[in-house]
Amino acid sequence: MAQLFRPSSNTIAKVSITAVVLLASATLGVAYMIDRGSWITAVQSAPEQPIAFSHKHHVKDDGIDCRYCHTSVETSHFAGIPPTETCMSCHSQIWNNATATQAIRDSWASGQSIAWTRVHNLPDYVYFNHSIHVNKGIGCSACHGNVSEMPLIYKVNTLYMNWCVDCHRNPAKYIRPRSEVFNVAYIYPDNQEELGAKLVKEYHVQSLLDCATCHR
Amino acid sequence: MDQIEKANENNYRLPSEVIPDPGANIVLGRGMDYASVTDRIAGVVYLPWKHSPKKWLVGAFFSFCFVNLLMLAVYMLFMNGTGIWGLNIPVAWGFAIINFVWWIGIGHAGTLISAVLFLLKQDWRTSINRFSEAMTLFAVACAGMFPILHLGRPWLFYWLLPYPNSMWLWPQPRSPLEWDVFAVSTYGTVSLVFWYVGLLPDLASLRDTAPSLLQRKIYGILSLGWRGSAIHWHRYQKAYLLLAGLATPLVLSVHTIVSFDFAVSQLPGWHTTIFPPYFVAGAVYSGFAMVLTLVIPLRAWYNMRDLITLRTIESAAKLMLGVGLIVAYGYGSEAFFAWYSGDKYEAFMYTNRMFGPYGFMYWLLILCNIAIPQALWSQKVRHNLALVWTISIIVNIGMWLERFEIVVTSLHRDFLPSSWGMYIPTKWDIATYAGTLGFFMLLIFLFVRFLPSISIFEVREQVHHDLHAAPVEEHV
Amino acid sequence: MNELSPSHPNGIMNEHEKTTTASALVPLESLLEKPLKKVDLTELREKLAAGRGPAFWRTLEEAAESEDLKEYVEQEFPGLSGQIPQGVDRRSLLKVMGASLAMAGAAGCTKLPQESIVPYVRQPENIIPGEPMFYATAYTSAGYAKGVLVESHMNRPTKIEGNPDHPASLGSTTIFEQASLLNLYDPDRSETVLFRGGLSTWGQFTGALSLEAQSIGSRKGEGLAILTGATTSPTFISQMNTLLAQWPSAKWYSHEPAVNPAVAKAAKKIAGRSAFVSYDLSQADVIVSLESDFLNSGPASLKYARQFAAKRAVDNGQTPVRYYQVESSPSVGGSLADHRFSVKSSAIAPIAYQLAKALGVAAPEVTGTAPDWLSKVAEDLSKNKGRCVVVAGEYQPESVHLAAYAINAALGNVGTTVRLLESMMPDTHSIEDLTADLNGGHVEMLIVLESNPVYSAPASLDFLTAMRKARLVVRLGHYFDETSRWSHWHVPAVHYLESWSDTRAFDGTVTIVQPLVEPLYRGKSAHEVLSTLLGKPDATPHDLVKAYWQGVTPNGFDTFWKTSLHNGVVAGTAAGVLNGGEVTLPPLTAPESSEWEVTFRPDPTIGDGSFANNGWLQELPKPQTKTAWDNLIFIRPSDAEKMSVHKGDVLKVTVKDKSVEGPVWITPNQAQGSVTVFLGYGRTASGRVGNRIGYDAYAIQDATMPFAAPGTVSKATGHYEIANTQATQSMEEREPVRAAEFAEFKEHPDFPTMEEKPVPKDLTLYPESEWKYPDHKWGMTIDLNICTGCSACAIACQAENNIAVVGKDQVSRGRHMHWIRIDQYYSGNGSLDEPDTYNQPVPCMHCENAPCEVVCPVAATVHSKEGINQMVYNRCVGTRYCSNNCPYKVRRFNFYLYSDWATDSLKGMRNPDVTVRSRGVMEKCSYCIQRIQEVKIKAEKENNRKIVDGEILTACQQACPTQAITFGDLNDPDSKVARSVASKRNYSLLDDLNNRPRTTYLGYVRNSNEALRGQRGSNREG
Amino acid sequence: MSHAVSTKRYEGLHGALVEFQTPEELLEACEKAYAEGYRKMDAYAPMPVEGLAEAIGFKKNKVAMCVLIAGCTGVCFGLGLLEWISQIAYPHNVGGRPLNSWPAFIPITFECMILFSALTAMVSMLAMNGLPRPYHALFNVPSFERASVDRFFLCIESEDPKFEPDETVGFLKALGGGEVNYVPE
Repeated sequence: MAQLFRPSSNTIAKVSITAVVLLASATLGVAYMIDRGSWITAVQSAPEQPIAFSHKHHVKDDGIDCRYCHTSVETSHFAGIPPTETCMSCHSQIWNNATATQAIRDSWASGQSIAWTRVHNLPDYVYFNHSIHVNKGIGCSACHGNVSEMPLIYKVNTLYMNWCVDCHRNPAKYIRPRSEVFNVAYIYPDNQEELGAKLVKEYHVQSLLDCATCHR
Repeated sequence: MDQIEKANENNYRLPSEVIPDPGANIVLGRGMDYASVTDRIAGVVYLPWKHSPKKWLVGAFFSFCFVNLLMLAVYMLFMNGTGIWGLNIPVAWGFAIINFVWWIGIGHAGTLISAVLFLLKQDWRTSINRFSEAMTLFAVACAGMFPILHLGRPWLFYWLLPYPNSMWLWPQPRSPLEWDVFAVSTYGTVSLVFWYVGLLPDLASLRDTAPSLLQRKIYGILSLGWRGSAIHWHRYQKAYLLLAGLATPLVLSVHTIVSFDFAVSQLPGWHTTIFPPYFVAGAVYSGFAMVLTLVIPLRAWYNMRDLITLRTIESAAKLMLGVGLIVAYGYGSEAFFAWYSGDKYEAFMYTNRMFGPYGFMYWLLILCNIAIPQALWSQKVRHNLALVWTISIIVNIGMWLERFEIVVTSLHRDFLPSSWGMYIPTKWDIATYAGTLGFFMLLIFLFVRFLPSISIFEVREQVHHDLHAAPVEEHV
Repeated sequence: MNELSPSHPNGIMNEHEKTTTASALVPLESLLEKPLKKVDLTELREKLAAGRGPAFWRTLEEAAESEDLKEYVEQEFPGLSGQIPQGVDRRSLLKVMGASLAMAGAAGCTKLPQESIVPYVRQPENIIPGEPMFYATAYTSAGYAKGVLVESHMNRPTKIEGNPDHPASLGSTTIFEQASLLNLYDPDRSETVLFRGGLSTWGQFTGALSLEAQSIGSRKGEGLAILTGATTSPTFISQMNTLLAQWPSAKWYSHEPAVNPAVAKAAKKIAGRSAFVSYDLSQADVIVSLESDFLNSGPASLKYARQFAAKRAVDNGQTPVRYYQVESSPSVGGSLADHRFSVKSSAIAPIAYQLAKALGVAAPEVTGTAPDWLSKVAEDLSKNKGRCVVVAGEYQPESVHLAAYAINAALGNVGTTVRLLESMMPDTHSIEDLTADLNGGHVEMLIVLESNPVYSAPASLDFLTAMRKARLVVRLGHYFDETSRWSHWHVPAVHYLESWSDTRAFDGTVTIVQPLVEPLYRGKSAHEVLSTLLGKPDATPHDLVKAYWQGVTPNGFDTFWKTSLHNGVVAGTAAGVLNGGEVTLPPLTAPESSEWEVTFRPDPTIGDGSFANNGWLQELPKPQTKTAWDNLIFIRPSDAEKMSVHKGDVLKVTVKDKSVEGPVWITPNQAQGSVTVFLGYGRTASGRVGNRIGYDAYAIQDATMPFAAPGTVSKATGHYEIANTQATQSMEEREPVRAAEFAEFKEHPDFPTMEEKPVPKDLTLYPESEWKYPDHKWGMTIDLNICTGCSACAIACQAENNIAVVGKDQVSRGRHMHWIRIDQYYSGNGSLDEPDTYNQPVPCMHCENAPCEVVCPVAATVHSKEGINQMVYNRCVGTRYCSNNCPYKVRRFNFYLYSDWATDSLKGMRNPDVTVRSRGVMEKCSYCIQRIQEVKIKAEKENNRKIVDGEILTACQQACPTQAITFGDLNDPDSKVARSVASKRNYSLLDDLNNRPRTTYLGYVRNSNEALRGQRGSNREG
Repeated sequence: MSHAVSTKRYEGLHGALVEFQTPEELLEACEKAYAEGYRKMDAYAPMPVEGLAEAIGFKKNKVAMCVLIAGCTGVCFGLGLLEWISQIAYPHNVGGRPLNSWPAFIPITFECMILFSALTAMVSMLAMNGLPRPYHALFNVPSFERASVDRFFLCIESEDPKFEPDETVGFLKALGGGEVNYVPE
């Protein structure tokens, strides 16, 4: 017989063509989602830490201010990680023989620093300066989320460029009174729009979108 | 059924006796009918390995070796960086860009022959358009490699494409390189479409005449079930005409844009308004040269002298001569304006091009692209295929030299004498270039082996046309 | 993105080694891959494993395991102790290292690897994590100090700047202060105490030395010889004095290969005691330099440069200083001379005498006629009595120095432009004496402190043979170098940023040298070696220095100490002014006539060889030649023609019976019949960078005539590839540099732009640019009139911006990476032999219509709203189109992975505020954007206050000795830069391209002498 | 069209097929058939034959219109993309050029136009021809293989209201072509 293909092949042919098109777009879509997904961005996932330090406990229950530990956040690009000394200032008195705080005492005794796992990490060609943001009314929680609800610390934002740029384009959306900067439970008021605009003017906040603002 | 068996018994082979060339005044040899045309052209594809010409095997093998060289060169490049090439500051572009422009240029003849000559109803194109379209595709494939290879960080090439990304950054559409991205990809796609649409009816012929069931199935799938319905033909021809109409401005735009890579810059020797036309002419020039370089041996190997006749080759040669003159005019005006502009940088650039460290290449270029091709004025030369072939090779070399002159001599001595330098290609520059030549040839060899290298249905039209042209008693 | 991983250099460099011949041509980065010097490596590994070996990244706590160090830390480093905790330190390294991961991040779908972050255990009081701190200290060369401020990130010195309060710095630096930073981190530095080449410890050494000390003591120091470099350290000198007092028959020798003892001798003759002749150019209207490169070399060069620049200013309407330079070989500063007369070095003494005579100074007869220009110069001098100065050359004999002083005295310059300062340089025996004593068998034990005589002593002394006659040789050295290899004991020396000491400037001003970092390789200082010898092996430099100064200022010591450390100068230590006595000029012995004279000079970039292992200086194009990685032999063009030699041909230079071969460089302004050879190269044990490159000029140096000797020159076989960064030094009618006579300038102050047709600004499809720069508008001007071409800016830039060293092979391929290059042009009608020299620093022009930006397909280089042409490395894909379209060719491309990601020590050195570039990206001058941003943030935090003019200094501007570079905000009409742009001399390079550069130039104004115009050495363009 | 399957009047019968040697004969036959009143029919040739489609009553060819529309879309897409990128998505000061550097946007806009049109030309042509269609009743006729080589066919389909097996075959035979076959489904 001269027929090379079965009648069904007509459908198969047309279907397969559409399939190829759909498949291609699907793959792209999936790739995109993986790229933005938490596996890559590490958002919402709290890594192992040498000590099960709870921000929730220390911030919410004990009401310790951010700056007690992150001393240089107002003065330096680097917020500062508390030296063992800082921990010892309390934990030499309280919980001073709890197993949870053993690692601190070891560090204090041996002089070996505690190696925390970085949670908020930027690529090294990005030059982020904590002090200027804090001074211009960008609160800790704007980027780090409400740490007073985090037993173990995790990222709530991707810290991707588009996320940074979003605020740099329109700071009014995220700015708050300087007095509220260290209030991690801060909730933006309903009149954020006008309040924001007002603060932006008051604090002389510029919308800096030049590459060199962050890349040097 | 019986058809298939018959096909299997009859082991295809090329006509044993050498078929003479019917001469320079007719497009198609005598005594052809619809069936024989199909047999002759499809026969090449059905040729069993044992009968395929030794030359093909040898050629394909060597091309394959060069492809491996290409892979080695690219490996070295990706492992170490563009430093393995002779590049430097000031000469930050070298072989990669030269080859890119050269290959793109070669591609152009294909589109030109199939599209422009189609619109101009040049019947002699019938026998070479399919082939030159394939050439276009493969040349563009080679060209397309270089813009990516020459990047400092090739793995980031996709940043040149506009896609939503986590940086909210987009390509910079003022850059001619960005224009290239669109021009070259469009050119590649459209050439492919044009080529495939042209192939469709022939694939159907192969489906119906191929000796083995497997071949029939494969060609069957590729031919999408084409069955030659009158209505289909009607739409087909409209689409083909439109494609031709689109490909023509496209081919002009592509090399115009390639020339913008240079013309848009400030560099003396690049910043020239003559570039677009002069680049297009150059492209066509090298394209025709390449067509001849390939077709002349091919018709001999596959004994197709009566399908690709001297008429075709001569016309191509004439066209080459004509375009060559436009190119010569380009050189002339370049030199003239360098002097007439009164711009000291321009003037210096051209003197340096002629008498500087790379001067010898300039004169070699004049020899290859202007002096020697003038021989084509003589019909004797045009009818001497050996000579035509040699000249076509020389023109190819000449056009490569032209790109070298434009890229390197302009860069190596620009505005401030303090930053002048020299460019000396390294072995890896050369390896990469040779590699793409091999890649190109390999694709050509595979093409002639597996697809009809002459458009069968158009030849049928030609046969039909001839039958009517010819006096009655001569046929039947 | 493993293609960015540090493993790459290997691959690349192997490729290089294939393509290059001598291993000397292999780049620094690759050399660093190779194993360490030939100590017993397995043994070293064991020690490292045992934690006793040098551990660069250790915490102090770890380090304190070793007893001596614990003590050291607890007592001597109250301020510093605990300041180098593992983590923070490593983090600041990661900032650099991470750039690779960074680049990876840029690629989009890549997961950032997990880093750890490690805090202090005890955070020091004075430190704000992440913020740099500045410490004042001093860099000493040939015994004289230049005060510096050192920027320190997390206790890593990352940048050296001049100390504005220091008399010998005034805030500027030379290339050497800048580059001394790299020496600190040099992975080739010696790391352990060695005894007979085997590993040993400081403890064992002190033990052995104390034993020796006893026997020496018993002989009142008989047979003890101590060789040092020149030093003015009060503490050290007092230590030596105690030692010499204790052991009268011990002897102190000193050796400075590139210092001419005649200078001090002459000064002593004049003053009757050791003195220093210093000049006050701020009062000089005419300067005659008898082969002195006072603008660029010597302990006071920075002060002179500053004063000279002020006198040469023309925009303020004053008549600029006139500067005559008489020299045998083109000096760096000489390029600014209004008249440059090239004569053989030995011919200068007679000229000096003739000049003296012409000015009525009693001088013995000299044979030969005075050159025709002499009378005119004399005339000019006598017209400016008391407002002129004759400067004697560093390498000229006593007679010239005496003559110069006599002339100055006769012209009444002493007291105005010339001052005799009391010198604190101690009297010591010379290297010749030492050789004699060694050969005489009078030396039993030789202690060599830092000096490297086996390499740098004149060959005629054959010092090595002599040294091997000593029973015991002890060496304190930074490297396991030529001398150490022949010593019994080798002790690693500390870098000046690692230990306590003190030192004096040329004018006697003292600076306390304070350390910024723990000794990276557990080095020891000369103070410690001496005190060990004196029976106090545990005394630390901090002890000794502090003790000495406590002795000097018993009361109010603490405040004294604090202020001295803070200011970097000790108040009231400047030397007193002396009165010179009557000078009688000795008769000249006529120089033995020979066709050729060979002059010896320290290499312009690596000095006497002590910097041979410094990649930055090796790669810095040398001011006169724009060549790197080699020393050359200078010859006058016409001489070269006579000998038919061309650039790079090998020349054989012979002095007495010794000869050396090296590549020739055809050098305009080199004197007829004179060749210059350069010291410092041809090292065999300097380290992996400096070994086996160039030729060793010491090998033909004769102790009796070390800096100019009659010799023979012949063409040898072979040609040599020289890495040259500027192929042609002719301007090709393009006038990148625009010059005029002062007279012309007065008529047409706008001479640079006078002939230029105004550029039509409206030849565009686009409307007039919609881009305005309201808040800031950064700009830079460079005053070509005072640029000596010293290249301090280039090195400063390299240090500030983490610019990679690429090695000779890459340089010769045209791939050097300097962000600011100093172009040098020769011009002057006709004369190939004696053209004028012009220097033109070329950084990025930051064009407002930047041609580079338009052609970038990924917007990796775009304009900031302050008008800076930003280069975003992490966005760059490396098409290199921007470079092609840059008419100034100021962009640099990472053709390979040039930055060293592998070597730990180098990571410590990097500026954490500047991204370290990876393979395949473009880079270029950023106007030091990191500095701009820091200041802007600071100002914003201080309630958005205005940024003060001069608050932001670019690295090049800060280093520039003559302050030729000005940077600032063009929107502020009173800013220095705005005024400089307003100057009529201001012009922009390639203005007709309408790129509208933000970096512009000020034209060159020459104040040449009417009477001499058109004469030899003074040809001018119209 | 032939494959637009509607009410089947003869199960298992696609139509009747007649074979010719030359295009001229086919063309003549088609005209006759059309004159005879047949409408649902198609002619098959190994190469385009002028006037054949018209002969069997084919009128409107929509390919050109599709391509025109696609071309315009291409222009809008291209220019729109560029203007959006450089004015809205991330405005940069690029070498002092205005955000709307329209002259620089022309090349890409043009290329987009070509790309869109060319793809549409192919796709619309295939789609309207109902391709791909690897199986077709006609292939059941062995001799139809030569339709892509050197034979010319006319097929009157069973769906044609005027189709009566014997009559139609008779009519076809009368056309004086080669053999006449039924075309089984």
